[in-house]
Amino acid sequence: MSKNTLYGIFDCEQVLLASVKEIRANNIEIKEVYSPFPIHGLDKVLGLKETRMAITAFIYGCIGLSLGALMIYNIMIVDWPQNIGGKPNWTFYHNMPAFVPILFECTVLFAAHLMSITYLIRCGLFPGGESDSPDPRTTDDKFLMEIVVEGDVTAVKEILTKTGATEINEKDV
Amino acid sequence: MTKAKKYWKGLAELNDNPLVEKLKQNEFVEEIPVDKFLGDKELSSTSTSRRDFLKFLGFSTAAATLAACETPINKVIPYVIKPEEITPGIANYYATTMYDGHDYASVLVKTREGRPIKIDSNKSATNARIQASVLSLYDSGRLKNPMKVGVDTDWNTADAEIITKLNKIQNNGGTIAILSSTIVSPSTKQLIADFSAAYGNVKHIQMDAVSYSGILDANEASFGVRVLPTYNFDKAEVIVSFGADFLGNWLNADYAKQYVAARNPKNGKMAKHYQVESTLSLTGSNADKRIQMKPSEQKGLLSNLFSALNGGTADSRIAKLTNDLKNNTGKSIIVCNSNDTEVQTLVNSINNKLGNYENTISLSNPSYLKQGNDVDVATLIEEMNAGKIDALITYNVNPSYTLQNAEAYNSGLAKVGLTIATSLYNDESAQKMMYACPDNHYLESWGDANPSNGIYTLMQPTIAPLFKGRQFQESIMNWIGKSDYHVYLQNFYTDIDWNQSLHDGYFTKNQFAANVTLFEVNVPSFDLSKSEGVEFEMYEKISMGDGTQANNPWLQELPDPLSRACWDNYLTMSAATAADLGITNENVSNGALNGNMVNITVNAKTLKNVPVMIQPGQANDTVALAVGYGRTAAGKCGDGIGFNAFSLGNGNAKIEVVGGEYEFAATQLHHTMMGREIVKETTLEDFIKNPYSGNKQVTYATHNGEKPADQVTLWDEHDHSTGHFWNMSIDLTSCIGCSACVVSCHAENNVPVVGKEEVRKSRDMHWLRIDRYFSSDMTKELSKKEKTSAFDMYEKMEDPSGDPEVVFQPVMCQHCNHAPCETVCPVAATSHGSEGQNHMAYNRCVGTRYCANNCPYKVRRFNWFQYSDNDKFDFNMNDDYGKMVLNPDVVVRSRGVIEKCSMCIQKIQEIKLDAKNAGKRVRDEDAQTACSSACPTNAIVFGDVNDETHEVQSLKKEERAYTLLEHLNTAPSVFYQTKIRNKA
Amino acid sequence: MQKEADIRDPLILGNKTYHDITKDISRPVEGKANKYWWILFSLSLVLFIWGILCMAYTIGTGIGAWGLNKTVNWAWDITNFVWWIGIGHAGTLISAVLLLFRQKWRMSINRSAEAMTIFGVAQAALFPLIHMGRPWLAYYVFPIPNQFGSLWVNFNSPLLWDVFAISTYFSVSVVFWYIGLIPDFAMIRDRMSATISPMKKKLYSFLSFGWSGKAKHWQRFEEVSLVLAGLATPLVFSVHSIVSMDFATSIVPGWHTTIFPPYFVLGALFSGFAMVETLLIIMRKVVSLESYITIKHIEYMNVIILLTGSLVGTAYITELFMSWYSGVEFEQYAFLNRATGPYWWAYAIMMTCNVLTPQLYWITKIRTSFVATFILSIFINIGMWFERFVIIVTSLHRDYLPSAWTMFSPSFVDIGIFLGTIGFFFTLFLLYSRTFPVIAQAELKSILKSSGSEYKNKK
Amino acid sequence: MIRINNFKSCILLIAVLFTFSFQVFAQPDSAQAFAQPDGAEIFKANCTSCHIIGKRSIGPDLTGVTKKRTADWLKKWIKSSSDFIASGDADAIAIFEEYNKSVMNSFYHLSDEDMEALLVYLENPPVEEVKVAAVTGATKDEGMQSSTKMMLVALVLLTLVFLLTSIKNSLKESLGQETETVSQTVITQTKTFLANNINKLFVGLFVMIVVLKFVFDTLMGIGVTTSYQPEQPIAFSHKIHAGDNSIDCNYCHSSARSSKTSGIPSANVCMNCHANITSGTTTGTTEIQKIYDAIGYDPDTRTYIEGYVQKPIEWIKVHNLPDLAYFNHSQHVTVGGLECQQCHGNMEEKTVGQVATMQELNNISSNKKDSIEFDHATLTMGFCIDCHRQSEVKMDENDYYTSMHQKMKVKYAGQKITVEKMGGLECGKCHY
Repeated sequence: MSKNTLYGIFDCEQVLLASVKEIRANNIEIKEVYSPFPIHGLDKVLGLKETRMAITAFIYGCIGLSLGALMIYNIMIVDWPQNIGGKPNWTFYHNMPAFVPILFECTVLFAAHLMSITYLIRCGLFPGGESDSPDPRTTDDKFLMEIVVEGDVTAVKEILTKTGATEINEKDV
Repeated sequence: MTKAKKYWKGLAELNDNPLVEKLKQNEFVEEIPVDKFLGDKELSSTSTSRRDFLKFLGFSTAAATLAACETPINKVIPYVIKPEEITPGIANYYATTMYDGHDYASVLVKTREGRPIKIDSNKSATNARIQASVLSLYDSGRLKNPMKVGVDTDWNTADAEIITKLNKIQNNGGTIAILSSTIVSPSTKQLIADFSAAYGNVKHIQMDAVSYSGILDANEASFGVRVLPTYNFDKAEVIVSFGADFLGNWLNADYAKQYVAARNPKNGKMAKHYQVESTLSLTGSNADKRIQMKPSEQKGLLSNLFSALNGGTADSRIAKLTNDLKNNTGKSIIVCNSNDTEVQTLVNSINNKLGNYENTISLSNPSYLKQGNDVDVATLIEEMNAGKIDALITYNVNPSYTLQNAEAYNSGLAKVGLTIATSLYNDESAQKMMYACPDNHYLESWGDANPSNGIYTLMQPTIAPLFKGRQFQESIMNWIGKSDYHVYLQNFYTDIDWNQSLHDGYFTKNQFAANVTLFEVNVPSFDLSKSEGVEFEMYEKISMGDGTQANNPWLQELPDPLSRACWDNYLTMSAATAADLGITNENVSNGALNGNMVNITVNAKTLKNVPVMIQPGQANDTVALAVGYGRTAAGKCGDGIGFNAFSLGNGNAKIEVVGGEYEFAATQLHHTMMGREIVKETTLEDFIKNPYSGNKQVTYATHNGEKPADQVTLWDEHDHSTGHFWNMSIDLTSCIGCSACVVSCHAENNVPVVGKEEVRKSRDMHWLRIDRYFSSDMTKELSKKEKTSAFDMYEKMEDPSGDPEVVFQPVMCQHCNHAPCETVCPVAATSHGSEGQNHMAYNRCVGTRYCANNCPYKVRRFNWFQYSDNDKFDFNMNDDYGKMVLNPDVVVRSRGVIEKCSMCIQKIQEIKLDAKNAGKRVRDEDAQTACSSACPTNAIVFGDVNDETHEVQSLKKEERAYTLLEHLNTAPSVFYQTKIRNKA
Repeated sequence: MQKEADIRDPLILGNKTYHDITKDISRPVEGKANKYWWILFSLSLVLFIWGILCMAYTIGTGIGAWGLNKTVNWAWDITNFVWWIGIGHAGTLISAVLLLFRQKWRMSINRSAEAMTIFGVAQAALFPLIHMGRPWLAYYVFPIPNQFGSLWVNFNSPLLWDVFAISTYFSVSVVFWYIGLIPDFAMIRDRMSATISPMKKKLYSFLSFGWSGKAKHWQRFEEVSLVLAGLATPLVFSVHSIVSMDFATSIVPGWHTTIFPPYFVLGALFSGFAMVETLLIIMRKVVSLESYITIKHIEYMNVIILLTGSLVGTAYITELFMSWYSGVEFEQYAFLNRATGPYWWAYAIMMTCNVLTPQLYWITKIRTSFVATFILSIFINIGMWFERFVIIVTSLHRDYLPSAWTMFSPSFVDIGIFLGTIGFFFTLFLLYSRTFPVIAQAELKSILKSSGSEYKNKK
Repeated sequence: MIRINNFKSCILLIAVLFTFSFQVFAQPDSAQAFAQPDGAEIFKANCTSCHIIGKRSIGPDLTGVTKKRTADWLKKWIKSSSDFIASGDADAIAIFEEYNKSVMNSFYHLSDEDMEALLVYLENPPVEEVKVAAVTGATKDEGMQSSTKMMLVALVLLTLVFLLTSIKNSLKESLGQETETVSQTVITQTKTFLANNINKLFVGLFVMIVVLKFVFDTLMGIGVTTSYQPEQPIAFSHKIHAGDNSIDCNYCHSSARSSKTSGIPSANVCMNCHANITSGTTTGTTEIQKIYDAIGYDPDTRTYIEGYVQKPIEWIKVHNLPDLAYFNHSQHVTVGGLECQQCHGNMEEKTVGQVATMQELNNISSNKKDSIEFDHATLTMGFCIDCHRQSEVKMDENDYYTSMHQKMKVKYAGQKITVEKMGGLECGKCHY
């Protein structure tokens, strides 16, 4: 039984949103939506899960903080304590105030970089990667909805046209 | 000193060939190919790696960073036959005598691998010039070869010719004259006698560049003996000096120790010191009361003083002075710098009137340091011009430069058949003579000296002659067919334990002393009058003296203690006079000092374009110019610096302003304390009333009451109670600003010389500087009283007073226990030692200079350029001879790193090691830094405060003790003792 | 869809559609450079090369080539450093803080502002390096294990804090910038035809990391931008605070001041915005973006400048007051000397440029004029440079012991290096303006319908 | 192989963040009681180079010498034979003549106690000369270099690849498919491998790590000169001198006890023995001749050549201490009481002078005894630091410490007082 992929192309994000609602109301599964810019509320209507980027950032931050603290503790207190300007070098606690700036920087450093790397990996973005957008105009001014239909496509096409797709392409797999 | 110290007698190791050979072959490489940088060109083994001046930090580091992989080839060349007494890496000490015709001292010479590297005092104090004389030994500008009319020759030819000529003269019954500096060596006098015996008609004339003929003649007139008395300033309670700079250069004898002994506030009394002078001298700057006058007034005032003492009325200026003298008969000293016999006779009479003779001044045991005779010199010059002299031999003198009437001398020289100069340098005089015979430096020579009655000191070589030199004594012995002065000398003193005396460097021996009484002399009297217009007088700088060592970069860069300028001499002039003449001094955009120029005419001689330095304390309508400059044949770094004041001579001056800007190189550009408590000061009375006077502690209000700064801190202290804790006390009352410590530090720590241009940019490298502050007419109290605004107050405070009080303050790294510099170094290149020093690891330093910014004392020095082996800095570190003076135990710093006073950590480490090796505790007297050991007045005391027995420990508890900028609570290991003046 | 109060003026003029935006943004990348560009470029290139020669000379002979001395050990080097760092602040501030505050007008300027940040910080980072006596040992400032036992760095030193702060700030800014660039690179990639310009196509597809604009990606994209903004904001403040601690933690009178961190941060924003204006006013002409960088944007920035400028002025006054109030004679003299000492002229310039000129922005006419803004922004840049000069040099040249007092005057090398960095900065910026999407077009499109003039007029 | 290769680097990299310096806190071993002068020791240190008990060598056989001469006579002679001869003692002169005027060198440094001890030792000498047991372990080559190992592994893998592909081909042939050459296979395989992004990522990471490790190692390698042994102008063998003839190190490197440098012996020290020993065991006369060339000595007539222009022997320095560091032998040898081997390894077992490897030093028994373990390459700063951190200061034997540092005992009660605790890790102690 043949599988077809429908590409509904829209000119306006509002129309797209409405259409998405409509289609999902008809329990037609939308495979993907391509847009030139983030559309607010789209993830809701598409029923995408909340992303957990922020949480990872937090974790990375904690790692950065503790590694930083560990490094400084080891260097200044354990490995080679020195009398520097009469400042205390007996315990980490005594000398802590001087370390705050670097601890903070370590936190940010780790959080920011590791999170960005996670983001790239999760989105499968890497230098020289190939775009799998079915239509290059989606980075310009077109909004594209990708629907995989098993069997008869006409019904779906209808809905698409009804909800204001300016253009509908079809491709069998 | 240390256990390693052995006083060696004799030249054994030096005479026996290999060392000398190798000295010649190995040490003086012409140029330094890079691959040889790490090549140890030393004669002796690995020990010399550090001392090796062919290497320096920079390269090692570079090599480490770049080359990484393969090890550079590095030769070790042991002796073929190692001299018994030399252990590579261990210093030997020899006692000897320093005398160059101007300065005299009994010294201890530190040598490493047979190379003198440092002069320390032995029984007598050393001044800056004596400290620096070790570098003059390695002066590549010295006369290296016998010369005949400017052409190199060798000794045999020269001797042969000279002897034949001398014989011819003798046969024709001609006259031979020997013109020498004061001869303090009895054996040399004997030799000269032998010489005249051999050649018959020989006359020996002694001259001093800076003449003391006047006082000698006066003493002859008054006492029948032509000698200098010895002064005992320590016995005096009133000291009056009419222009005599006895703490600086006067008589070149060290009176500083006595002076300070007489002025120790702890005893509750200080000798009252009056200075009556026109040019601000080192002595004047230490005086309790300084009275300004014109040179021409001097004799008038003296005469007035004499009459006042005999019941006359004293001039208002010296009224108080006269009183004090009357009340202290037998306990006072009057000295005078005048070279006029009559004036000195007058001084004698005053001293006699006050009954000072044999109390504070002793003629029964006279000093022989100065014996020059102006009359003789004058007659000699006449005779020379009259063609009556057939041969002239000079020794240790440079008449063509130092004589006021040098022209006459030179013209006379042309009429003398045979002229021989025995001299260290091919100097102004030697160049004009037929034969120039290289003399030996005192560190290469045998000799003896009889500085004062009954005291004898010996001179022994500490290194084989570097050049084809031959000491004067050898030469004249040679010319009368004898030889080996060494033996001659030993035979000269048959009645002493030669080895012991040589080891000690001195011995005493009874000597006939005239038991003198004042003859009846008619006391000359002068009336109080001063000449109109500007008067000129010449003076000696403590750095340059009479200019003998003009080619010594250390001395050239040693700032004058009063003007703080170096590499120059200049007309000093009071602000008022300058204003009258429309002369200004101003700071250019980078702070450097510029001054206008004038033409000055004295005694019909003119110097053109002489710069004027406005000098507070200079009497109005007087100008002064230092001697020892304006050399034309001193060597590469002495030539063409400054102007020759000898050629002018004292007298009335005609000054014509030519304008134009002259660029000075001054190390201190701001002269007042701006009302800050930097040098704490009080008067004797107050001090006796309250020992803490003038030393009020800074306190901070804390939640539990007022607390002294050093107790208000965020953290617990680091524990310095175990082991050593090195501290240093500097007594500002006994520091006279003589700068011996500065040069000593230079020598000990391989401090680079940077030259005039860099000093001008405020980039001098001295680890130890002596700050000098003048008092200002504006004070905080005054401004409060007069309700002047802060703006005006500070503006006025910037100008020093016309008649200032002067303070000196040696400042080196304070070795703070809460060091601001340490905290800020990103790479921890400077951190604190458990023994209290602030360590500086040059090889870790990346040169951010943050520490230098954050140092409140500004004692950190940055290597702006590569100062060694750099033709742009063509001083001793760029000279294969000059490098031999470097201290092997101290790294030569590369460019781009910070350096600073290390509290002579290399010395501390050494004495500790010696103590460990000996299994004994460190002895106080061993604990010395370069500066403390060089200090003639013992103002700098160094030691371990954890050692209950040590002096410094009690000094720290003194009421006078304070730390610099204590409100910062940097907790320095260096502390100062309040300055106290006797204002009574 | 987002709504916006109608009284707000449009941020995008000239009835643009999405496609117009695309065209406009990619025009500079596709088209040829006009002659203004070439003139400016060759000019800054010359400066850049001159600067490089001067640096080479310094490293060759030693820091002595500069005008420094035993008392004033920092002068132009650190002045320039702080100045550039300050300039480098507006970028992140605009993109981060304004993002957090949902300021839409940031969208058409943040890309360039961030570019400026990165290039500015690059200049700044040069100075700590070359001001070292032995730059070839610069790696000593990083805690790298070594054969020295191991020998470590000193975490008490503000300079080391700088090392960490600046490297973090620089790298994070780059990441932040790039994350935002990816979709725009993708846009350019998709416009490039593989036949006409295959190289460019390759390049941009490489740069765009294979972005395709999926819904999920956009979702993550927004979250990441938000979190990065959240991280960058405190970072911005921390960085300049730490820079200010180089001075504040020292004991030099005139440096040792607790007010420094906020004061420096404000100063940084102040100068940063001024520099942004200088650049954008040039750029909107050079690459004709008049309809995106409107007078409105300029005015908004002017308002911020007016605010920060006044705050900076307040800081100056506070400083003076505190020095008097402290009762410490050294402090008092330090500030008295600033205003009336040998460097009074520097202080005067600083005061006029930083305190007086911004006040002119109270006047609407000036606030809304490109020419006036351009001139004033230059003034402010000069003023801020002198602020740093005053703080560093006048404090150092007369500190505790009068015996060490002296003065500083720059050598030609000092000047050369400074000009060099300016050249370097503009070279980079001009190259950027020809090869990067100079406006965050994706974001811009998202507000077209709410703030585009056409749609505004519709209502 | 990748694992082996990365393991160390990972450790090192992680060390940056995680290191706690793993110090060995061994029990402080009891310090040896302060030794009475030991005759045997003195004899070994000073005499063995010329005297062998039981037979005549350079110097006479000393068995029963104490019977022949009075103690006093002997002392005089030992102190300075030359002076003694000069003093005109008949016997002395006789011996001098007998040993064709070769002077026995003087031993001023021997105290009277030492002499007594020495004579006591000579009274009843051991039956035959006991050789000092050479310290065992140390220098056994630890197998192949890791690089060679890796190369081997690589080789094996390559052959494997080759084999497998050929097998594959033969199979394909049998199946009648078209075959491909090895290279083709490899290329296609890699292509397919790299097609996968994840693989790309890992390859990238791997390359990165390798590069990092390389950089890291080079950095750590800076200034490391382990087992540097240049060729010397004279093929001098420490084994023969210090080992077989058990001459004390300090006999030639005499200033090690007193000075900052151990000192390279000057030619006249060599001549003390080689005036008589004119041919060596391995090299015959050739090498020894070089000494004579330097100092100007005629082995046949056994006389020094008059007016000979002496030229020094230019040795190649092996232990290069950078100019910026101060090291003092006497501090370590005399005060610290270290044995030469603890830093220089068992030179008496080696011929050419060389920098000992870290492993060797860690096996030196006395290092084990003092519980010193190095983990930085020999002669790097870390090497010094390792020792300063671990080695204990012998406080009680030296009045300097007892008087200056008694407070330390209280401060660090119960702990072992290491050099570090006395400030041995402070920059200024070695760098000035």
